[in-house]
Amino acid sequence: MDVHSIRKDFYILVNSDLVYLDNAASSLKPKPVIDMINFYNERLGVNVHRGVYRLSHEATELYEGAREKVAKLLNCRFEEVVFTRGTSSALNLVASSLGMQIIELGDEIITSELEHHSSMLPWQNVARKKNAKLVFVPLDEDKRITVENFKKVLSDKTKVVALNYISNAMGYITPIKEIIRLAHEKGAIVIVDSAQAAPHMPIDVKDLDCDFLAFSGHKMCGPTGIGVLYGKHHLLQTMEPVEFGGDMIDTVELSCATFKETPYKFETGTPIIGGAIGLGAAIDYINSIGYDFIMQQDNILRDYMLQEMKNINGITIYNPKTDTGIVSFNIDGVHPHDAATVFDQENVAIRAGHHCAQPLMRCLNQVATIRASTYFYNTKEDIDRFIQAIHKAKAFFDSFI
Amino acid sequence: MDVHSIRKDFYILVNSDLVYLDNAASSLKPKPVIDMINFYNERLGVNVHRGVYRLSHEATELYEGAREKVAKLLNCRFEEVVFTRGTSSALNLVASSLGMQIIELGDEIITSELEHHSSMLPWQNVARKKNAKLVFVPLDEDKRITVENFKKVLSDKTKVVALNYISNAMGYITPIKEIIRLAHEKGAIVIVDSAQAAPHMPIDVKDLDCDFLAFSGHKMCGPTGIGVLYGKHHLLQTMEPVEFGGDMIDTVELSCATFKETPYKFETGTPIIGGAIGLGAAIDYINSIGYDFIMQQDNILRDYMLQEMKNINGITIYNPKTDTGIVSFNIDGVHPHDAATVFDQENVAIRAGHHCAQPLMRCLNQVATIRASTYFYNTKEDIDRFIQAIHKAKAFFDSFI
Amino acid sequence: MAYGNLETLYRQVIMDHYKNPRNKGLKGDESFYTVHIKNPTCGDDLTIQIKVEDGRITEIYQDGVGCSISMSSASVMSETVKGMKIEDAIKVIDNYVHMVKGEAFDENLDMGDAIVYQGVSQFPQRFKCATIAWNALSKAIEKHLNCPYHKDEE
Amino acid sequence: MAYGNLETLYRQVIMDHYKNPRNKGLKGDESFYTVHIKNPTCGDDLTIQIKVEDGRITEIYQDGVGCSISMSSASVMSETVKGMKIEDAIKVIDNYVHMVKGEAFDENLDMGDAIVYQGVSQFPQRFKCATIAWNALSKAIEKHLNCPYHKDEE
Ligand SMILES: Cc1ncc(COP(=O)(O)O)c(C=O)c1O
Ligand SMILES: Cc1ncc(COP(=O)(O)O)c(C=O)c1O
Repeated sequence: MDVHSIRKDFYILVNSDLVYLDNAASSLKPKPVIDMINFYNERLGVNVHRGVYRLSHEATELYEGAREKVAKLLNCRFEEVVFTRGTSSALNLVASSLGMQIIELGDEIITSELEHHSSMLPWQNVARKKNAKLVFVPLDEDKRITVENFKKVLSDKTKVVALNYISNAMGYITPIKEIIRLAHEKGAIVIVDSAQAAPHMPIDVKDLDCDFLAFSGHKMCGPTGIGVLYGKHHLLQTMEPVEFGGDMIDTVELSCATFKETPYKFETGTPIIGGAIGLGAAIDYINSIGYDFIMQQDNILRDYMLQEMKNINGITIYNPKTDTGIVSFNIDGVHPHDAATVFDQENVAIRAGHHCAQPLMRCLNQVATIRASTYFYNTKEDIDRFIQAIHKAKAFFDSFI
Repeated sequence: MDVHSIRKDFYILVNSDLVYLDNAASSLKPKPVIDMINFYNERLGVNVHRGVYRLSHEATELYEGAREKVAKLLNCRFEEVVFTRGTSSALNLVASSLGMQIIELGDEIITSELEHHSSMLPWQNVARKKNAKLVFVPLDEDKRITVENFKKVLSDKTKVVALNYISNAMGYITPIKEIIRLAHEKGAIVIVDSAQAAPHMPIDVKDLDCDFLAFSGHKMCGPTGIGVLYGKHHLLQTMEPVEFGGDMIDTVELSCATFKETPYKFETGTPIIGGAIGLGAAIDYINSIGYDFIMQQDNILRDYMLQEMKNINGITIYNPKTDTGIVSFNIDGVHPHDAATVFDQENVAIRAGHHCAQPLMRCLNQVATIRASTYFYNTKEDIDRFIQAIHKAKAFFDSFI
Repeated sequence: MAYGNLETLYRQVIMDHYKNPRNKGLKGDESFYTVHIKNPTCGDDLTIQIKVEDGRITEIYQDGVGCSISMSSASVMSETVKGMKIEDAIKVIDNYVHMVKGEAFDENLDMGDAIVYQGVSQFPQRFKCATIAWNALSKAIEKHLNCPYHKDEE
Repeated sequence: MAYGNLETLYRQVIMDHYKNPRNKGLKGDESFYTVHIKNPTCGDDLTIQIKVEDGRITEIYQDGVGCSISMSSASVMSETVKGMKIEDAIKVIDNYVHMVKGEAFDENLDMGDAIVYQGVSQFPQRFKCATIAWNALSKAIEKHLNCPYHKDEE
């Protein structure tokens, strides 16, 4: 694999001077994925499942073929793949269906202050409605989730564990497999927010033995508006649908209705056809790159970035031990939004904000941080330009002192 | 406007022999819409709202610009437009948020047997959970919703009215404005399923005075996976979010959170960016065609189709008084799925099935019907081919007697 | 447009079975394994019942509503497997599914009239119609194998 | 990459106000109209208070956290409108918003130091930062107009 030939698949990387380091927010989309979305919109463009004509049949084959690709990617069954609007939607589905069914007064739900709001808030809502208790894994001094600390909060009351696989703000990999094993000893259900993991590392749900897992297309070379909820078949089977209507029913009487089997009972209305087909193409693309290469690139760029950043005085790195290409920092005395404008002037796209992780920001005593996040198409030259931009920002704001 | 030049915008209409008469399921997508989706995916491809860099700002402008276009289309305020996955999702949002908040034991919810499952089932669920009563407007002898029959079921107990604007199975236009006026006299909330109306006629929510209204992009030249919920501002303001997480919060504490203003509190997680931008382009496209032309085409084709069909013996038309280009029928003695295969052989795309309207099928004493539905790019030649296909199907199956 | 295709799908024998279904009507007898199966998308709805004695399907009944392909194939299926040993029926099901999918199949295996469904392979949209009865049979056999001495609860 | 742009955004006077904010700190006095405003996306959080006497803003205070553009503009805004008649303040708000949007505005209208925010028009991503304080002022004036004799409840 050669980064420079990979970069040719991305219009912006070829035709502009941009250094794109906001990959944890969304990745760029390569040509084969765009072409496939085009193919559906232009050559098919029709609805699925119910059409007897050929175009509809072809669209259905592509749509369900995308589900097959997801199943292969995760090592699960076809029927265990539910298409959703994205990670947030998938995580909410579990909370509002299973959560509202099983959580009772006094139960405990374990989550963490390292979570993305979309991993934690659906359960905060369930806890509030059911008078259950939201329990937070104490973070270690690096703000990391550890097995030891997880053990401190795990109890016989634990019904649900909702944690991230990779933190979008700190880039840590959660020791999720061991956590799942321990949680299962207590009979708890574990939901893994894999929005950041799916784009960056292989996931085997059978090996992890997680009960649910969610990710989004747009962070892994796919389109916006599509995501996946994986759920163990027997759990999905017991769950009530959360949306009712077309395409998910079996028989509709005036006063009651019966529903299709999973996954269809969770996919109400016309499916996200173009989105799912685009995600299928993204999975093919990522497989063609290979997770080995992706992880290797993340590591090389992370090491280089940290090494260069450590040579700069007057910046604070919040996660110097990051496991991935995600680095959070601030320039001392400069508000991250002011810094971000300098980065933009330098044509370096980073993110300044709370990264949908306000509780973590509070732990860090910051309103916001600057986050740079790499993907396989980034290069050391990108990091050089990023480092230069830090210097420029420092110099620029120092001039006002 | 000239149909033949319009048809050039649709790849399939130019490059194949297909007669596409399944428009009520999904419309085809024209080049300007495909180009715009491409533009976002290829030239921008990044996340919105939180990025300080230029690409993100541009994507945000396009995304919010699409909301502005919807607001203009419906004659409502910017903040009254919520983007959803589609009509089904939008209608479910109202039911599970507002419905679960306001419906109480003994309340009545009016709907009809003419509804698409997505209009009726969300309320069937609310009624079941809240021990409220689902009440059905009696259909007249044509299976139509009339103001007179609506009055028969409207009462002081009516809290919600959920009806379609145009029936997807029968093509009738509901006298919704008068129904809304009457419902409001009783203080009821009216939700209008406009999945079939938005593609075919201008909608003015101020003039209708409806409380909520929903439609999908994919039936009006836009992509799949995007739709709109319009809601009156003061109602949206009182509604609880149904999904919790990123992008919709104001402040997140460990035990509670506050949410953004509408519409953002209903758009959890990374938005459907490409979808909304595509819908924006679809609205521009439809405006360039003009609803006058669209309605004129629907009428011409409907009249021609019905006239030709009436000359065929041995078919039953279920909605000879259809108001739009939607015609439902069966060939006597031939199961609609068998007929559909002949249509497919003739390269005429129609739909055979229950059209997500099982209660209506029961009223018609049919398991399924064949539905042909036109859009502005269809021609009289399309209808001729369709009529030919009916003849072929009849002749083919007659040969077995 | 060539009609050859359509005629390979709708063979006379298929339409015969559609109009005059064999083994139609259900029994109240508890010694039958009963399977009810539906295709919610197209409305096909079929029930089949088998009686198994000494490892053979000695009786079989079917009833339902649906298109000519699904209803005729229920009739054809019932004739084909009636009297067959369970293991042979399993082989026929397997062979039939390969055939209608357009995959390689054993042309020498005797499937009776079921062979006329070969044309379905050119109509993938009708695959589900042609297999609903055979799926039901498969499930009924599964019921039998899981619980050879049961009295069916349905 | 030319730095001209950045320097039109971050003028010395802006950074001065950022480092030495004027009229900072809130009053417990009930005769003030108080407005608290936030930008949840970027975390800016600002409260302003005005006292209106005889149709004039006689006192104004502000406090909050945020970037240099939002915090400095709160300070500049407070200096600009202090002592102004309500109707003049409304004109300045309007003119200022046009200016930072890059639209036509009245260059002759006296806006004090607020004129230095003209550079924001080239940074649409920072538009919200530059207007948060002025929006808050606008809301405070609205409160006053809706209820000229009120004691603020906040
Ligand atoms: C009248 C009507 N309501 C609701 C829907 C559901 O729309 P969607 O499938 O896009 O959610 C449809 C179309 O399927 C429809 O025709
Ligand atoms: C860790 C994590 N969880 C959840 C999400 C939410 O994903 P989405 O915005 O695609 O719904 C994100 C990204 O925004 C994330 O990084």
